[in-house]
Amino acid sequence: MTMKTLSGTLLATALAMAASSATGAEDDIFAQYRAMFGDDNPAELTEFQGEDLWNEVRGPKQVSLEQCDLGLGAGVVEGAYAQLPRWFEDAGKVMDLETRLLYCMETVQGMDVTELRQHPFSEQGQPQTDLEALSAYIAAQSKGMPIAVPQDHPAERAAFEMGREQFNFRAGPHDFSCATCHGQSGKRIRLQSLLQLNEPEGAKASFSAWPAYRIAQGAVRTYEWRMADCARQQRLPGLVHGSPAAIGLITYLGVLANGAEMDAPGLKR
Amino acid sequence: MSLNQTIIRGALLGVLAATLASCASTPEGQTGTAQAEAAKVDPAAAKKAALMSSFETSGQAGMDRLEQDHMQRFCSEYEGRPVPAEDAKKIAADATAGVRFPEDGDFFGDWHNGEWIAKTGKGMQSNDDPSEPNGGNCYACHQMADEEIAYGTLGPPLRHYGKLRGTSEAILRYTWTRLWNSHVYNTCSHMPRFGASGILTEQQLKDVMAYLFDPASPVNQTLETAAMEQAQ
Amino acid sequence: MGNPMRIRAVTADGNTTVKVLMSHPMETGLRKDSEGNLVPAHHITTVTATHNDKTVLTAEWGAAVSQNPFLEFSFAGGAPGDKVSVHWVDNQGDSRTDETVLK
Amino acid sequence: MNMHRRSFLTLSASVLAVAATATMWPLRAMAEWVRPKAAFEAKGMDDTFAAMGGTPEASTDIDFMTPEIAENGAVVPVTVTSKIPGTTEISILVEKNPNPLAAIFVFPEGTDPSVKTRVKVAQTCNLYAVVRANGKLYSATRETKVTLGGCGG
Repeated sequence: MTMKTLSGTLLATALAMAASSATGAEDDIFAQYRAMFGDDNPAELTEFQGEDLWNEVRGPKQVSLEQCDLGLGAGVVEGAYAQLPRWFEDAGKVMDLETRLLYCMETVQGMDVTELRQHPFSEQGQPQTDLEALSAYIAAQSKGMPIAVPQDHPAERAAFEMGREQFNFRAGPHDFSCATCHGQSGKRIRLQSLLQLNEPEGAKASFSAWPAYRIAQGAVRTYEWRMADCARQQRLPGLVHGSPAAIGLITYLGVLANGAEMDAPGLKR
Repeated sequence: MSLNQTIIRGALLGVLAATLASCASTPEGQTGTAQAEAAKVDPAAAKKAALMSSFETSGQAGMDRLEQDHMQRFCSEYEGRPVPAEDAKKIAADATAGVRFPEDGDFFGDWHNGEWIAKTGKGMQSNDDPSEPNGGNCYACHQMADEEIAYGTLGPPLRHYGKLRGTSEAILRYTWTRLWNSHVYNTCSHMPRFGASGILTEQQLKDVMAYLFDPASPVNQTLETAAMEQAQ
Repeated sequence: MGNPMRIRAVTADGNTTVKVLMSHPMETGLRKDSEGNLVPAHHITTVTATHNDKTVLTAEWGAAVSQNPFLEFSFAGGAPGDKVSVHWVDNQGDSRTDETVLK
Repeated sequence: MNMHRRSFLTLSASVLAVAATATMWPLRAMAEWVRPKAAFEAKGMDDTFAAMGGTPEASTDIDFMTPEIAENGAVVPVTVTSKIPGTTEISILVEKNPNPLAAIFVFPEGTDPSVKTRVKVAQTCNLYAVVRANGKLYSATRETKVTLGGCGG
C-alpha cells in the first residue's frame, strides 16, 4: 500500500486545478467543488475489493486470476489497462478490460459468468459487482502510465473504424449521436462541461479518468457503463456489454487518447 | 412512426436503393461466424450485422430505433463537415413538407406546463415510463429564464425570447417550425425534431410556445422583476 | 461486519494528519428502491479514532453524512510504529475497526 | 470491543471538565457517552439549535469552507477549523435537510479543532458550522447551491 503525503495531495489538487484551466474550462463553476475532493476518492475502497478478488482462488478450477493474461502476459496487471482494448489471439477478437476479465473468469477459473455478463453493473445501493471491483483495481495499476492502445492487428483498426462511425451514428426518436453532445469543444449540458471526444484533448481527459467513482450513484462505474448510459440517454436500445459497438467506441476513444497518462479511477458527478 | 418519417424513408429508398436492399436482406442479430461470412459477401451487411448484434431491446427502446431515416443517415455521414448544398436543399424540403401547424390556429398553451417541459429531461429513454408525458429538456442546451442557472450552451441562448422578437404571425410560425423540425432552417441541426418525431404532442408544443412568448413567462422577465413581483 | 476502511496517517512537524474513507451506504431511510419500496435507514452513528490507546476524535453522525464517508482530522504527536485506529458503529448494530501503523 | 469501551471512557473523563457549564447537553451529562438523539431528530434550525442548547452567536473565528456550487448535493465537501480558544466540538448543519444536524465532532485535548468531511445537501441552502467552546455556541454560515449537472435524465 502506498502512503501518499499531504504535500502530494496538495500537489494533486493544484495539478487538477491547472488541468481544468488548461482545457479551457476556467469558467467551469464546479472547479472549486472538484478541487475540494483532493485525491480522496471512495473508489479506493472498491480497488481493495478488486485486489482481493484478483488474488482469490475461485471457481471450479480453483485458481486465481493471476493466471489471466490481460495482454502483457499472464498475471501482469501493471500497465495492462493503458494498453486495452487489444487483439487477443486466444479469443480471436479485440477485447477491452471488462470483456477480458469475463473471459478469464470463464476460461481460467471455469466460472459461469452468464449472470454477470447480463448484469455487469451494480444496482443503486447494492454492493459493487465483481466486474466493477476488478476493473477499478486493474485500472488503478496503470496510474501514471501512458495510454498506448494498439492499432497493429487489422481487427484493432477495424474496431477503431467501427467506433468512429458509431460515434457519429444518429438514430432514435431524438436523432442523437455521441457527436451531438461531444462533437464540439467548450460546450456544456445544463451545468456540466462536455468534453469534445472526437479529438485527442477531450478523449485523453475521458479515457484516462475511467473507471470512475460516480457521486450520483455512490459507486465505481466502468467505461462500458459510461458507453451504455450514453446510449440510454441517446434513446437507443440497450448497448450490449462487450459488443462490437461498445468495444469499437472504447478503442476509438483509447487510440485518440494515446500518449496521455492514466489517472483512473477518477471522480465524476 | 410519423407520417413525415415515412415520407423521408420513402425518399431514402429512391436515393440509396442499392445499399438499403442489401441491408434489408440481412437478418437481424447475426453474430460470430455468420458475421464473418457476411463480411466476405458485403461489407455494408457486415457492418449492419455488427451494429444489430451490439444492441438489444430495452424497455420502450426497441431495435427499430437503429433504423436510420434519410436525414439521420446523411447527417451521420456529414457530421462535423459542411453538407453539400443539393442534399441540404432536399432535407430541408422534406422537413418543410412535414410541418403541421396547430389545427385550431392557436399557437399558445400554458407556459407553466411549458416550463415543466423545458426543465424535464425524461422521456423515451429505455428506463422511462412510457405512460408519463415526455419532457423537452430545453435547458439541457439553451439558456431561457434568468432564474434557472443550470442551462446548457449547445444551442443558442433564448433569454427574453418573446420580449425581443414580438408575436407576429411570421415569428410564431418560424418558432413553431423550429420546434417541429429544426432541419427546415438548419440542415443537420443537432436539435431533436420535437414535432416531426412525435417527442412532444401538439398541446405540449403550444405550452413550450407560451413559455417562450408569454410576457408573464419567466423567460421574458429579468430576475429583478421576478423577485419584485414575488415580493408583492 | 462492514467492508474495510482506508486509513492514511502522515506525521509531519510533530502533527499527525489522518484521512479515513469508510465503506458504508449511509441510507437516509427516505430513498426508494427500483420497486418503489423505502430503503430502511442504515447509517453510521458513532466514529471513534484512537492514537495508540488515547482517543483523538469522536464523532456522532446522522444520515446526512455522505455515502462512503470521508473524514480528515489531525492531532499533536505521532511517532513511527504508533497505531492509529478507527472504529465505527451503525444504527443496525454493525461495526468495524481498522488500523494503520505510522511510518 | 474492549478498546472501544476504553476510548469512550477516556473521552468522557476529558469532557467532564466542562460538564458543569452545559448540563443540558447530553454529551456532558453522564459518565457514559449518550448520543444527542433529540438534536439529530429535530426538524428546522430553531428546534435543532434548541436541542443543542441554544442559538449560536455568529463568529468570524471559524474558517468554514463549502463549495459555492455543488455538482451533486449527495456529496458536498466541507472543511471547518475553529480558532476559538477552548473549542471542544464542531457540528455541521444543513438548513433545509429533513433533519439539519448532520454530524458532531468532539475534540479531546491534543486534537486540532479542525475537520474535513462530506455531507448531503438536499437543496440549495445555508450550511452552518457550529462550534462549542467553554460551554458556549458559535457559528459560521455559508450558502451552497445545489444544481442539476447533467442530462437530467
